[in-house]
Amino acid sequence: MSGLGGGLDGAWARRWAEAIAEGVADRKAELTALDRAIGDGDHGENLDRGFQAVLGKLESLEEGATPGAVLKLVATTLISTVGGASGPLYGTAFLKASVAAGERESLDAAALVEVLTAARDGIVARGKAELGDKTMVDAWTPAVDAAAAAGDDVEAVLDAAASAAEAGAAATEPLIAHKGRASYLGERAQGHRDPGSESTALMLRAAAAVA
Amino acid sequence: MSGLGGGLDGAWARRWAEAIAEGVADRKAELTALDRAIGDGDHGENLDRGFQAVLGKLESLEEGATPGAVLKLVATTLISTVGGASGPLYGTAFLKASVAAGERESLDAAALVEVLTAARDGIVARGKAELGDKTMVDAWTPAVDAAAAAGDDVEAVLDAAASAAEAGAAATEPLIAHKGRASYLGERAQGHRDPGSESTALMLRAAAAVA
Amino acid sequence: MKKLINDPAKTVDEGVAGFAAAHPDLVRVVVDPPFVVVRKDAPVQGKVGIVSGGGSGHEPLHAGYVGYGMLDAAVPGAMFTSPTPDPILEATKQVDAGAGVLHIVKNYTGDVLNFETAADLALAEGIEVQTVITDDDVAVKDSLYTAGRRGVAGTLLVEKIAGAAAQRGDSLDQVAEVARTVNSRVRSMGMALSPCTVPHAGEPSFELGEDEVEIGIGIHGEPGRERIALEPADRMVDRLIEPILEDLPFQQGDRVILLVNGMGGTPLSELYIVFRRAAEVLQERGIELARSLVGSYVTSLEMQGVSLTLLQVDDELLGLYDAPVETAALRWGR
Amino acid sequence: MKKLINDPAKTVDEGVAGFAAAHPDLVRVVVDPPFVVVRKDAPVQGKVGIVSGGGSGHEPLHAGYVGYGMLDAAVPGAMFTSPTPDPILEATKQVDAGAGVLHIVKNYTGDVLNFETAADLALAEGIEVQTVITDDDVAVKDSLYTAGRRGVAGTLLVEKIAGAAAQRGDSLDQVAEVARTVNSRVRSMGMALSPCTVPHAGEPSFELGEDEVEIGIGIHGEPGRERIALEPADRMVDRLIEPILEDLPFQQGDRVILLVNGMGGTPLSELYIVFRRAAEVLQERGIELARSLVGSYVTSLEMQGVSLTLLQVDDELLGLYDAPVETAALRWGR
Ligand SMILES: Nc1ncnc2c1ncn2[C@@H]1O[C@H](COP(=O)(O)OP(=O)(O)O)[C@@H](O)[C@H]1O
Ligand SMILES: Nc1ncnc2c1ncn2[C@@H]1O[C@H](COP(=O)(O)OP(=O)(O)O)[C@@H](O)[C@H]1O
Ligand SMILES: [Mg+2]
Ligand SMILES: [Mg+2]
Ligand SMILES: [Mg+2]
Ligand SMILES: [Mg+2]
Repeated sequence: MSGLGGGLDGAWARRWAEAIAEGVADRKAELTALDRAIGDGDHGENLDRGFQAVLGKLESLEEGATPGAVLKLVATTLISTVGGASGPLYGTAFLKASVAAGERESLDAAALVEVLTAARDGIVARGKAELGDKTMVDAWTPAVDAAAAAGDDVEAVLDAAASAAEAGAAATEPLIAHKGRASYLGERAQGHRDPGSESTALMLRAAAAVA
Repeated sequence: MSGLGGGLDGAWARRWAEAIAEGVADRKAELTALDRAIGDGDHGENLDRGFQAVLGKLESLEEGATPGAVLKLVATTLISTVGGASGPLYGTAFLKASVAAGERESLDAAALVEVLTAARDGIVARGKAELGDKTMVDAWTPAVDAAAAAGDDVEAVLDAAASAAEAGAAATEPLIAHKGRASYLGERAQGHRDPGSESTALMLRAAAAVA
Repeated sequence: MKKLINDPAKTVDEGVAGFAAAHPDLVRVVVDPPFVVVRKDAPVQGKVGIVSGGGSGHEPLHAGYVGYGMLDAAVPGAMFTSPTPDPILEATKQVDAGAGVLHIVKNYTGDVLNFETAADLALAEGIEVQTVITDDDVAVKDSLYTAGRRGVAGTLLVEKIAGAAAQRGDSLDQVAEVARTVNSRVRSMGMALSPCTVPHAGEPSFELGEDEVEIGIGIHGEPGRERIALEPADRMVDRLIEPILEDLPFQQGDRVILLVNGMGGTPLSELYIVFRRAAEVLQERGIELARSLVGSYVTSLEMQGVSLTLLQVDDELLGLYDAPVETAALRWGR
Repeated sequence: MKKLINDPAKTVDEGVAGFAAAHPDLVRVVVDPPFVVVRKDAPVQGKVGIVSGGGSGHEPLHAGYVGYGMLDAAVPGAMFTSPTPDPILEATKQVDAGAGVLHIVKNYTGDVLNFETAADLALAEGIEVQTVITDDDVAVKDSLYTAGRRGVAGTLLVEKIAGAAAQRGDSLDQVAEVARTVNSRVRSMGMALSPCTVPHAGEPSFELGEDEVEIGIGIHGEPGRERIALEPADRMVDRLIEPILEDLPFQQGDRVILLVNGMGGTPLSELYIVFRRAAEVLQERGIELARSLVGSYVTSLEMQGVSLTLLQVDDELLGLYDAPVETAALRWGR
């Protein structure tokens, strides 16, 4: 639970980042294995490098930082430590999310949906992937849609987003990829889950878990 | 049998070269495997290249060529086709043997011993290996000694030489090498038979078989 | 995984440190932000700066091409991972002498995005930047709706020729134009006999049977488009060169530079066997072999395999190709 | 065995043909007797000719070093097998311009004997020949009663420096003297992570467990002196460099050329990791790194591994090392 009135405050955002770091560290090998199958075998390593750096930065962030400030710190850290495709994409996602969160001390359900939508839009703007291209967008877009339909409770919103992202990630398996490295494989990408969609599901499940 | 009086004529020398060629072709892989263990894995290939060339050259040699002429042709062909250590060594052996055979139409036991001794001496002069250095000399020297002690029958001489060479080759197994590539291995050469001693045994057995 | 490394997490750091120690006459190395390999005498007054970069694991690309007549800086990322914008920006600043900076970027989503951010940041600091994306790999079908073709070994020729244009004093627009021209006339395709193993992953990027090869691989240990049975080298060459020749298309009377590139673990002797057949095919087609380059220039760690690259040249491009170059991995005329 | 070849029996022929096709500006090739790779403009009037050769499988050695400032001819034998006297004699005749010919021969029984015969035959034809035997491998204990040390990667430095001496117009005696001096001051040692497979043999030259390496290997796929567990690269470097440093011995204040040589299948990135530690050890010992060379220069087919070579230099040798060279595999100053 995240304070009075059910809003998500800066402490939640911090817990979210920490939970992602923990989840990525735990599942690093699994994410990398997914990427080895249809990419270049570094996705877990890339995100782990980024989120370990985030953990370090969080220590020097002031106590009462807003959700927007936490998200911004995550964004800039990912941009300057992850590299690859996922670095700028997740970096942009958190950056746009932080802008959407603005100066707010806490996020209610409507603000949360705005934040998630901004993140997804940022990814699409930079990566130009559409739904069905077998990328992280296939997790983000259903998540945003489910979040928007989940009502006024932030926990319900996050839970809906996480579940939809998980389903979206699973649904990438039969697809042929049109963006990212998996697109070079043509039909050989079929039968494999997109690693970025899986890490997106991990991130959104972490958000719900610490709410 | 090789003509009247038990002497070995040019036809025998020709059969000998052909029999070596056949034996080497049959046992190429085995000779190469011995060389792979303690050398560079080409001994069978080297000799096969040389003796296949010898077969070609023999065709253009005149019918009644002397043993010396046949041996000289084998020598020059080996020198210009085998390469490696065994090329010049066997080449010199056959060259010195042909000089020892001289113009003789056929070789009696005494001449045969002279020929074999000249071959061995040629190898030692060029390669500077002593008995026990784990080289082809370890087959040649016992062979020459046994030949000298075998009496007046050329077949007996050749059989004694072949048997002694075979025993000599087997006796290289426990040795540390002091010449050739196996010398780089120190104690690790122990337990392996020297490939050149084995090919020498093959050659001398072939000589006996066609006598 | 059997490698001459100390710690999988430190392979890039130590490799860059070794490179710096081996070539102090050619380069200096910035370690914060990690890493930028800069031409020793950069910025060169009046000259357009050229920066390239991308994931590590393709050595000697790109650091091996920093020096007179080629790159002014290289930005090696983590293993097979595009560098972040920070070192790209730093490289851009270090090589800018007021004439602007060209970014040569292989077409991978990560490289494109990170260089894009760096270019934006450089522009904000008042540095003029142009970007040329290389995408010479004919194994990948190009389309507006996909990530497009990959940049592979042809990138080397783009860097060499653009580098010569910059060295002779061309303007940023001109250097970018030359680079784009080269990219538009260069085509490549590769195959692998064996996968490679990213040190931190510890497992090969794909599995191949004793008689199998991958056709149409990229340079990141990705599987290719197709897995087939191993065939004689000449047949393999035909499988690689046909799609290249058809794509531009190269025509009778064309003059070309032929690059036979080893993927890292291929012995030079095999590259020459491949070269023999490739040159033969060109002759059969009436295409003139103007220059040859045979070696492991754009690699995927210890992968065994080869790629073929053909660049159609005219006198102008050939002159720039022949111009002096002095780098760790490519050197002539100086 | 997975190789980019057509027919195991034709690998040398086709490799030489490919080399000839790739470098018509540098060499011409004699195919009868097979094979001699001759510097295009040989014999060079007034210049001592330099011929080297040996078994194939060590590419770019020796053909890759034929050209201005280095070898006048290379004689590649069958795979890992010394050439016969015929092509060595032919090479000697082709490069003799009246100033005599130097044979640079790696110390293997086969090479020594075949070059010896060729030198005798050349002498009989009135060509003055001197022979320098290289034997830089410290892994092998030297003795009058053995075959002695092997010639390995240090041979490259003998060829480069003797080649420069010949190019500047030194007499045969002088060139031979320089070559002997270099050989007396150069030491090498190598190790393998994997064996290599001679094409016609079809099987690896030795077997290694997943965690094993061979220390003290030669360049013909022979097993080494010792098999040990794989250790971090720095520790491996220490195992190779200590015996080298002790052997001459190299001393504080010495200036050296350090060659980190890949065995054929080793990625360049690993060679730089090795270089890093080797340079560090030199610094710890107060030995000055005068020049560096990092790459696969003297190989054993596709073997993965590395050798270290140190040459103690003075101004004279350094000047000759720096002198222009224009060959397929080593090029600077032209
Ligand atoms: N154009 C794109 N739009 C959205 N997501 C993308 C795009 N390209 C790649 N991705 C995502 O990035 C993931 C790969 O990230 P990562 O492995 O870290 O980077 P790289 O591909 O550079 O090695 C893919 O699984 C995919 O979800
Ligand atoms: N100095 C020597 N004296 C006598 N025989 C030698 C000498 N050196 C090598 N040999 C013989 O040569 C054989 C190896 O021949 P081969 O494999 O054809 O040549 P290489 O060693 O050049 O590859 C060894 O097994 C050994 O019997
Ligand atoms: Mg990846
Ligand atoms: Mg041998
Ligand atoms: Mg990557
Ligand atoms: Mg041999």
